[in-house]
Amino acid sequence: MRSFLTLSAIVTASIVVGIALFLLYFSLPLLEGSGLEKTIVGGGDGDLSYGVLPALVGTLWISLLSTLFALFISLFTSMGLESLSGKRYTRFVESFYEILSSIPTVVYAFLGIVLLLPHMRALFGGSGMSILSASIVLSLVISPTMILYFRESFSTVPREYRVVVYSLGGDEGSYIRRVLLPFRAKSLKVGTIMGFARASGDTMVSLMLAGNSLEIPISPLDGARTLTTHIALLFAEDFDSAEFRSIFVAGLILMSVTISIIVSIRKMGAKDVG
Amino acid sequence: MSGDRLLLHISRVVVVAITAIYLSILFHIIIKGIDAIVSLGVSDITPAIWGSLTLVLLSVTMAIPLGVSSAIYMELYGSPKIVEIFDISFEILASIPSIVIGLFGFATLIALHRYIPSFRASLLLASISLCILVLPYIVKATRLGFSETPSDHKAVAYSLGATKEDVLFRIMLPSARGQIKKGIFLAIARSAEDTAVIMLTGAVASYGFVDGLLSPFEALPFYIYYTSAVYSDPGELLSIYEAALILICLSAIFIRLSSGISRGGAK
Amino acid sequence: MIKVSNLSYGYGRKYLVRDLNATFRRGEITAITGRSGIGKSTFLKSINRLHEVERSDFFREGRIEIETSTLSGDVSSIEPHILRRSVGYIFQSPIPLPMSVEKNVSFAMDVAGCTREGAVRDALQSAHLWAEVKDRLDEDASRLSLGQQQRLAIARVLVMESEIILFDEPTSSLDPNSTRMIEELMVELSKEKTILLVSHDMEQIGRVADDVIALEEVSSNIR
Amino acid sequence: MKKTFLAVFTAIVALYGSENADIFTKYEGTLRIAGGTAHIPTMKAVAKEIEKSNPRIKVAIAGGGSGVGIKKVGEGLVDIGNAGRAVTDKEKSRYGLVPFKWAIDAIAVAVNPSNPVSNLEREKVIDIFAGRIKNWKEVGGKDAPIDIYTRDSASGTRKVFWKKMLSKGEITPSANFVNSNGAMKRAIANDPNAIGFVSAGFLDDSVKGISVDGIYPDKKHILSGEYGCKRGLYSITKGQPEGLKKAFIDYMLSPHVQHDIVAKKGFIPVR
Repeated sequence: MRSFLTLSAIVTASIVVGIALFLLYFSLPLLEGSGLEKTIVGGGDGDLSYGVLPALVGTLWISLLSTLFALFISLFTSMGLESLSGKRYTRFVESFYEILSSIPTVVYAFLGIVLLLPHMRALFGGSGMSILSASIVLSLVISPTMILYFRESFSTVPREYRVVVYSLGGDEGSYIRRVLLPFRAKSLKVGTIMGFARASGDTMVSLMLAGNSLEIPISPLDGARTLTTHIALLFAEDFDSAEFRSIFVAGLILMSVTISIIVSIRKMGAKDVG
Repeated sequence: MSGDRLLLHISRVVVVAITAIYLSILFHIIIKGIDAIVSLGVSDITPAIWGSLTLVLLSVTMAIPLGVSSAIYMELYGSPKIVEIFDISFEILASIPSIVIGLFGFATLIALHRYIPSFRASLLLASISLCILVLPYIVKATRLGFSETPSDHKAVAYSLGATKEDVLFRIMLPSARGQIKKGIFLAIARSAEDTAVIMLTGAVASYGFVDGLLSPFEALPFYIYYTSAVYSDPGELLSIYEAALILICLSAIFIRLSSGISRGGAK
Repeated sequence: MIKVSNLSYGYGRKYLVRDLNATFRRGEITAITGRSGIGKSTFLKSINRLHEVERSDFFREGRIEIETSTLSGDVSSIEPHILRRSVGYIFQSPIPLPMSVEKNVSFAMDVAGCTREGAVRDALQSAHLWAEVKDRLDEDASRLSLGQQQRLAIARVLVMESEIILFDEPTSSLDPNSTRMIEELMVELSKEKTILLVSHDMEQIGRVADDVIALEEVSSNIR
Repeated sequence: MKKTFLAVFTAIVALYGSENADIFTKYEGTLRIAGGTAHIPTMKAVAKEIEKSNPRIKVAIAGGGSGVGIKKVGEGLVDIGNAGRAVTDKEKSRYGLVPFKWAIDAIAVAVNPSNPVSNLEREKVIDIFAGRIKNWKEVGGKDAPIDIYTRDSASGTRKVFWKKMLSKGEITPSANFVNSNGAMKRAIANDPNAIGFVSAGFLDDSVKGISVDGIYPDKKHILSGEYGCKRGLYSITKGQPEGLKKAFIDYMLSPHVQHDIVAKKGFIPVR
């Protein structure tokens, strides 16, 4: 019994290490010597050259932009819900956001193709596939979870605070702005970082909506590929090629991002990441 | 004061606007999806439905014993240092992008295939990879359940001559049942919706019904991804809505179940 | 029998009690008194080593030796779960385990791996509870009344047939009627067993105890 | 020439005594196919016939691109790899690959049907894909920016197009990437300002093929050699095929499949 427990614990806990080692093993040949530069900026001898730099920039663009949108949406939404709290429908609204958070990413991405892209095309011309399109859809993907997280952290604020604010002549707006938000600033930060983590790790939305182009994007209307879509597009490549190996470098970067996010959240003292 | 009021008004407007956007998205899918079910029937996507169900069943069945016993190990034998290391590694595992886990599965495939030629991208490989994806949810839920066990109950059990193992299996495990169930439902919802993992480990666009662990398979999320890139007629487009509606229902039911238990079950 | 010699204990770097010497004999009820917070419960828990699962900063000096028909020696030399099977413990509040009445009573046998025919019935009868619960054995134990729950807790201990039972303010949460029943039970049990009773209630001590030990304030309490 | 064709027909017909999928009755199991995406519609139709005549056979078809097909069949990850380009000698010798060509296909420059442009000089095509011509009005269309669609490096379609149409000229990295012929067709059908390249078999009323230097990629111009951007569609096995694999390859080359499926899907049969 004990040996079975020990075995399964070791197996499960070492998966992370296993993943890291695999990624390192496959990407090491590329990181040595002059390979490093080629891996990052590209410049192979083939007709297409693959650096991970465009993908890295693309990931930054899309995850930052979508986190920004999502922060706007979820901050105002959870404040709005807070000001309506106590009313009968807030419970209903919350289970509504819970259901939204369960909608598969690939479904959001598909809806982006049929509902958003035609409008983007009409507005900005071009294919409609861009950092902006992906970010808009991605922000809708991550907002419900952020809203639920913010709501939960708001719900543990002592009720007396509101009474005191009202007794001093304040109203709901002043309570939210002057007490609630400063009091829960840390949760807001943690929730936003978690949103960013989800955005940077998402594959399907960028794959289906960002255009996957190889150029380093300069404007949000440019197409882009992310580290995740770089993997999705090239995993079936020739196993010995530099392009194929570069996806492991992409994986390695993604994993480092994950680890640093976890470390920073841990440092902030909030243990709950989900 | 007026700044405070303005903030309040803006946030109420945002609530209404965002809720309206989400509602219209949801209605769009529901209406088109029902239209699809009525006009197409489900025969085209039946293999994908069965594929998804099998996949979820397999991966969660693998994840439950592994996850629960890891949590038990941490509770029973783990020194504080070990527990902390395990905690961090599960936290990282829970946040790794799913495509990286898919890549891990794919790399394992390449490495293993040299030695075991019959091991190829398949239902088995995809289930194992998805199991890795959902394992942290099970571990986390089980540990939460353990930590919520009333300490009185543990003290009584000890006073009656129970060993650490007795207390765990007779008191803590039964009391963690609610949380474990919640974790399982969450794992089901997660493994049903994930596309990135199965895309690298064995999902194909057309295969037919699942017929073996070592065979490729169809699955709903991959069907949605693949078909939305290549559909060539309105019927095919409509079938995507059908798959999406079914997938949403599946995820929503299990997410609801998982949070329902946590609300009702926490004594 | 329990023999305590030069016993000192406390938490962290602070003594609660120093140099306690006492002997508790079979057939007697010894009451332990003292102001609250002085470590009466801790004293009981140090006998069956229950403090070890609750706090890790507990320390003890001196000896606590027990002698029963099955065990003898210093408590620190005995496996904790074996020790606890010989030393019954009744908590302040009944704390029914989240299982049926029957399972509660048989719990100690189940974990010890020795189930005896009729043991549950015998224990419930000795605890004067059988008549009230014989038709409710499958019900969840938390549905019994508080007084019944405390007698259940006693039955739960009796099933171990331990010769020592420690009562930690067993009636503090009960009504007078239930209190009276528990007191009668204690007296009855004391014929066969060594019983220690932590209590604040001087009247109760007068009613049941054969001997009293008052724990005293320690003068220099830093280790 | 015609006589040789006829001789082959009769030989095959005589060999199997049948033109349909009955030959599969003695086999069972799974046939895994991956690679070239131009092959997929034909393969799917063939698979449907086989599975209908013998439910014990299952055919799994995946895309990925020609490079993937060659690599996967070489590594033994699939039974048959598809490629929309010739297998190089290096690839052949490394894995012992045996390619079977079962159709000839042109790669067409494709635009949205609403686009008035229907002919481009080859130089203009090269300039458009390189990103030097950015607006449709520069080549006689409406005033709208050109949206370029391309494929990833595993694509045989891209490789052939790049060599034979673009003379190895650059494709701008700002182009959108799609990962199959099917996805290329869908993308162009959705985007009125799109230009891309697609297997001629995929042209229909949702995507418009255009003439290059006045030559349209139809059967006549492909066979005569006037339209130069063409390639074979191959199915590849590791070593000489046997059993179910052989039956499948033979079936692909049978007159029934060649005429009733390959030709109907818009490709030029080889037999």
